[in-house]
Amino acid sequence: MSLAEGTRPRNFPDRLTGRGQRILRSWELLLFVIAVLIFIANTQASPYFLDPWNLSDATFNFTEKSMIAFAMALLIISGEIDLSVAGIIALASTAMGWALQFGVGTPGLVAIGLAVGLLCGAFNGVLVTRLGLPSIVVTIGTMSLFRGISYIVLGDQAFNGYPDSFAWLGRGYVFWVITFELTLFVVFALIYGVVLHKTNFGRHVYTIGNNPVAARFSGIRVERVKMILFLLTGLMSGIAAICLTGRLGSTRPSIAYAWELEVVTMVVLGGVSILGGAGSILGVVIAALVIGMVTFGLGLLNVPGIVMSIFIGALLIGVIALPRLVTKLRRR
Amino acid sequence: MNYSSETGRGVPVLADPVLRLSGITKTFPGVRALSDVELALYPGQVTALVGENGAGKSTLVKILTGIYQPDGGVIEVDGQASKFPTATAASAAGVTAIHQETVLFDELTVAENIFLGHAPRGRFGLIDWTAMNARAQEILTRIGAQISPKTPLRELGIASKHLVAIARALSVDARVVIMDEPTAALSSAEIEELYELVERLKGEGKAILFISHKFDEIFRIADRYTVFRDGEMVDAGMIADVTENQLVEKMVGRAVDTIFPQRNSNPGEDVLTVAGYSHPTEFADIGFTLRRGEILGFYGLVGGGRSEFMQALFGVTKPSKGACRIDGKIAVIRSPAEAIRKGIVYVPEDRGAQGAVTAMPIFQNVTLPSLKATSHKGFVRMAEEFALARKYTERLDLRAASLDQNVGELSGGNQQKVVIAKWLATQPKVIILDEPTKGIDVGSKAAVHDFMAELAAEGLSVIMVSSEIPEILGMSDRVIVMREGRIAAEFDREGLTPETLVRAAAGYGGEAAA
Amino acid sequence: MIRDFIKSREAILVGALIALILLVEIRFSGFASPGNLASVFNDTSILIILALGQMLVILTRCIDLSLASNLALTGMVTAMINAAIPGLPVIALIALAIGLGTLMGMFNGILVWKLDIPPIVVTLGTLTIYRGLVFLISGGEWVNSHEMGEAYKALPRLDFLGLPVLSWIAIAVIAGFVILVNRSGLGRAFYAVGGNPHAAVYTGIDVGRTRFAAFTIAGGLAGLCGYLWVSRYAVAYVDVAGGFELDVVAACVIGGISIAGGLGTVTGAVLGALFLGAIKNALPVAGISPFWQLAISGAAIIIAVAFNAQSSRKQGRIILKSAEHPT
Amino acid sequence: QDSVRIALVAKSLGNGFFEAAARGAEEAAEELGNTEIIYTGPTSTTAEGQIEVINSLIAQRVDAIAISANDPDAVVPALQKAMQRGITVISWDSGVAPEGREMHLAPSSDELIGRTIIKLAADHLPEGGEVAVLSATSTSTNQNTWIAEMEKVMDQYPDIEVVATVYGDDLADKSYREAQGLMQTYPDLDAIIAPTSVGIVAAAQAVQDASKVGQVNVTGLGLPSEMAGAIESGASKSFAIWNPVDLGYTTAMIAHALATDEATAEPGAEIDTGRMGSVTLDEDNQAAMSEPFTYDESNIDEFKSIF
Ligand SMILES: Nc1ncnc2c1ncn2[C@@H]1O[C@H](COP(=O)(O)OP(=O)(O)OP(=O)(O)O)[C@@H](O)[C@H]1O
Ligand SMILES: Nc1ncnc2c1ncn2[C@@H]1O[C@H](COP(=O)(O)OP(=O)(O)OP(=O)(O)O)[C@@H](O)[C@H]1O
Ligand SMILES: [Mg+2]
Ligand SMILES: [Mg+2]
Repeated sequence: MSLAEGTRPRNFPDRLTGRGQRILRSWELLLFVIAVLIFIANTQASPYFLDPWNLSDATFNFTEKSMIAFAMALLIISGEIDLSVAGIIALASTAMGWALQFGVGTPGLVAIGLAVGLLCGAFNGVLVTRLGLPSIVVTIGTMSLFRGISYIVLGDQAFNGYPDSFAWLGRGYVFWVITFELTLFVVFALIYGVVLHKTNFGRHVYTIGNNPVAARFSGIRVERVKMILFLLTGLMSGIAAICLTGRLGSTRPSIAYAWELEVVTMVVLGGVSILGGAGSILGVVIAALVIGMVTFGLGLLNVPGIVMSIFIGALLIGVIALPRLVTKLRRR
Repeated sequence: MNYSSETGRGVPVLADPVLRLSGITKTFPGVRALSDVELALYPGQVTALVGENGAGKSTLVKILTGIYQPDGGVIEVDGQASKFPTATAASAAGVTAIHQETVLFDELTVAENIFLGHAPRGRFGLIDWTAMNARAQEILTRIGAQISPKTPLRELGIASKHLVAIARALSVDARVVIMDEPTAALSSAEIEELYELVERLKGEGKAILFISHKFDEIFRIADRYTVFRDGEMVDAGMIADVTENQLVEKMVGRAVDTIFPQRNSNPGEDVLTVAGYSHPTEFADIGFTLRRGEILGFYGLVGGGRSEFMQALFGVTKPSKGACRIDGKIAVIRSPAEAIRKGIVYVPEDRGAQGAVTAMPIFQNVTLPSLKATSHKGFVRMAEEFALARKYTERLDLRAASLDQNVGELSGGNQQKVVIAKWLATQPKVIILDEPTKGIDVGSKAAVHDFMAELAAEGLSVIMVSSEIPEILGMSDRVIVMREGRIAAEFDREGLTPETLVRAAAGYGGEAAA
Repeated sequence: MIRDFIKSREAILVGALIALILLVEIRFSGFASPGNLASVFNDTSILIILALGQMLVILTRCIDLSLASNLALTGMVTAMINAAIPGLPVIALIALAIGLGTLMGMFNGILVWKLDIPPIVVTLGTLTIYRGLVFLISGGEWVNSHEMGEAYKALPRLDFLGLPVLSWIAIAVIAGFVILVNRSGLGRAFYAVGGNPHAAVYTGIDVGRTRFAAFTIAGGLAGLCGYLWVSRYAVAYVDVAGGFELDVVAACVIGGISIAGGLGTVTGAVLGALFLGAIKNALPVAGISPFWQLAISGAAIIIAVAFNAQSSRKQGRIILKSAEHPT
Repeated sequence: QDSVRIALVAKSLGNGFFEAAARGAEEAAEELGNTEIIYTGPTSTTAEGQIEVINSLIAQRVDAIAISANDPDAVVPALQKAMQRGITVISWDSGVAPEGREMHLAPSSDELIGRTIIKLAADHLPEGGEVAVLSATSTSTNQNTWIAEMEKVMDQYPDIEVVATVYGDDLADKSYREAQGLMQTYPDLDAIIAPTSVGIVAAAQAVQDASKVGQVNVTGLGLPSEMAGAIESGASKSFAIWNPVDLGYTTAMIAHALATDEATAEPGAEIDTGRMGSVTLDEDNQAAMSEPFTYDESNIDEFKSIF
């Protein structure tokens, strides 16, 4: 290194900031503080809030949506989006209900739910990765298409009469007040957290979200990773369809109506950048809890759902606007 | 502080400066890009602005054109303090620029690209398309560009796009014309046209600020110079009073060996053999062999298809025909991942888009293609990543605040080092460097050259794509010249002259050498 | 010129539209009659106006999901004011609707501009907020036909030269857009900002301000549509135009407005809206089960986007000179 | 003693019909004294939304839940949980499967409604003619039952032909378009029967806009406040509805009686319903209120400001 001799190589550390400082500046902390504040406000506002059974019931407000949100978080971090998740639920549920007519049992129904989820995910994935179409538009289309097929099959009818063992998947308790769905929520939170933050695959997801071209030039199979993410999102929608169908005990084409926007809201509130490249599963978990607590807490006060949604809309904008506003004002 | 009296040294001061800057300061979060900078531009004179990468040259251009606002300092136009809150304000004050990045719109026509923001207006203040096309044609003819104003920009090649950018700069009636590395994307013939244009503008009494890393052109067209180092103005004067070496020394703050590293090349066995590589539209019938420890130069005019071929070799695009052998074994490369596995890596030309992931930290950029090595059963191991990143960035003498700093916060030269470190960490057999020193200052450039020599000495085979003749001549063991997607000639280094190269690149009997 | 047009995606859309109309005509004669086509146009007017607003927003690489909620809120406000103060002239109510819609658009725009929040996040938030406000101000109550003034309800239906005023408003908006988009500095700025936001700054275009303008115009148009919708259907309630935001985006996509920004035409947006409108009107007429409608429009979107992507796919640069130019 | 809290759960908030029912329930609460009505419901007509609402009502330990269900089966588990925790659960308007409630109060019997809607159309078509049905959402149970009941009595009207059944999804614009489509497809159409309060208003508007007042008579089930305009213009000659105020009133009365154990829900039981008299449960624990009431020019002004 003959030329570098003139100047001394500068020494620099691995990291400038310690772990403590990184946590202090994190989005997750802000969100966590909000969650705690909402928790306290809820306990003050209603005497019924701090009851294990009530809290357990309240988890249904977010468990199914958040399972999809985990996969959606990865998808959004990679720079894509899937607005068809609620459509997939409708189609998967319809397929299960249809199979039920032929006496298929619980394991078969579950397999069908998962398979339809995967197939729908694959359909989106192929359109996006093979044909290179923008995912937001493709999935606006498949959102109508998937639910539309449900309508064609079901029309004004409903499928019901699911066996108890199947219903348990949506209503059952594993231990005390801990529902099966809540258990799934925790398990998936851990799995997705590890996958995103601790594996090479997760690193690839971040890289693709930040710069897909450089990712490709670095030997990452961008299309394959995105395909996997669409498949995962489809699969999670299938799982959500199984839980929701089990919980409702019936299938109608309008099932899970408008959930796609709620799932995206949850992901974005969790600090995942809608532009891709940034976000964490912890954030999504806290966001799920925040949304669950807000809806349940306001529900206890009999606030109409549409007013709750104002609250959540304002929370979404507020939580994202606040840090930016502060930096802006501080810079003045 | 009076600029002209300080640096006058017997130079006749012709007229008052059109534009004078004093005390200009600009900081970005964590970076002081400019501090207390002085500059004066005189009518009918070309002032060259030189400095290493990240010295703050482009930042100054952006301040002069209203894109950035300075934190402090005064801009005087004709002795009047002025402010440029927007690009429109700057052009209204008669300051126009050809920016370093091409800042054009693919979906709009050439004419509109030239006139966007100041289109001719007709009745009711509505845009007059007829007048716009006519005036665009006029300007294009004036700069000798054979482009129809109605063509959508996306249909043009990179050099023509650059001509459109130049036409745009000339479409406002300016008194100050700034050119930030205007020749970087042009072929030699077009560069000649540009020089003529500069002469004409001088004759019209315009003040010109010319930024370049190429000293031959600075000494050819500039009247004055100003040197920036680390955001400060360190010197200014008349070109006639300095030598190239003096200028370089002022820039870097030390003497720099601009001679290429001395190498004893004794290439070993064949590492890579390419035969009959073809593509439907980009290149045809490319074949050569690369030996161990060899540096193979690829020369050609910009747009000659070298990058396209290299990317096909690296698996980014698919060739329609052709085969390659690595270490004698047939190798099928369908994706970059496969290429990396087989020991071929590619340092792309477009650092920002293809090389670095600017929003991610240095260490993660470096380990990106080597994750298999630093991880355990698919799970990342941060400590090993830091160790690997440290090893290779230290070797390249990277300058950064920390290893978890985002790559986007680094200067161009240091970003290039991160990209090279990333590829070296995979311990490749063949490294393809596509314009490795494009837009890099002399200091970093020499470091990259030394490093290349070192790698070759260690037994790595290097393919170097470059459009700079000195670099090609100084570094290569052998040179392949590509033209219009085909191999036009192959030369040994011995006795190779610039003339031969240029002739081969332009086609025998074609335009004369620059 | 003519040859260019034949190859353009607008021509293909026109072809698809004509094919659709003829197809329905075969099953049900009368669908293609001028009178009926005029009524399809009239029916689609609101979608056209909204799609044009959305087009501007999408051109600047943004998206506005709150248009339908904006429409519902302005519609409800004008209906409630009309019911409360019957004497207020309709023109004042229209001005109010446009003003209110503009304000809501400005709110979206200011968040995008000044705080740099991604537009999809902003409008996902305001989508629920604006809709929630409709509930809050109305308390969930409807405003019914008989509570509205005659003049209020009559305007969009008034016949003028054989077409209802509603259609004429749509035509006026289309004409205005042709001029705005092709002949004004602001109009070209929308393309510049979406085509290359980075370069737009160098051209003296303020990216944030241009986006703000797009949101503002779209909001104003949504406000206008709020009045038109409520007076046309003579009823105002919370769920007015629920889910319509996605129809509007779909119309733009079918019309070839690139979601990546900077690419699209007024003709495209209008044709996209007409195509969706024609499908919606044709299905009940052609006797196709209403349960098929959702799937058909979904499939139409996918086909349209696949098609647009195909036709706008970058032709590779051609470096190789073919055999006729040997060296 | 704590007040009796009765939750009145609507299919969705923001629907005039349910608002009117809530007023009736409030009236009952006032009469009963020491009773609180919680009027609530989801934002859109989905089962998931109603389950969330039911869960929060269970958590508040209300005394009774009276629900008009979006899905007769899906809400059953949640309602069963409510019953397990000692909450009285009844359904009204749109029913819940028997295992999910103690009793159901139908606004009128399905049979009566089915007969009424065709009779409304037939009364103005002495010569016979073509009629079409504009239904609400394709998934709402009661609509389909009524249409089925109507078809059962069609043989009494040999000259009348039902040419089509279309769905307006309870959206004003879609219903409007469907009505338009009907008039185009069947130029000789004489009447549109819309057994939904949203559809009937939209259909009347469509008829008016198509200048077919007098040719096409819009009838079905609607609210006087919403239909006053259509009666005035002549687009609708008459329509029917049970009185939602009375329905809400009766629901609250029954819920109160069951919650305070003044009555039990079992087949044959007779439950006192204040000013409405009493209802008797059939073998499915169902009770029906009266025949729908018909509104026309003669009485619309009297009712349009009430509900
Ligand atoms: N937008 C920005 N944000 C943060 N830092 C910036 C920004 N733009 C430039 N810088 C920093 O300011 C310094 C000066 O950059 P500038 O682009 O002016 O250099 P330059 O002299 O033009 O270099 P080159 O020769 O590579 O073009 C560099 O350290 C660069 O990293
Ligand atoms: N019309 C164009 N539009 C956009 N980019 C272009 C265009 N023409 C060339 N480029 C880009 O310019 C670069 C050079 O093109 P190419 O690879 O064909 O030639 P080359 O011989 O490698 O030239 P270079 O000296 O730039 O490496 C490539 O990265 C290519 O993508
Ligand atoms: Mg620069
Ligand atoms: Mg190249």
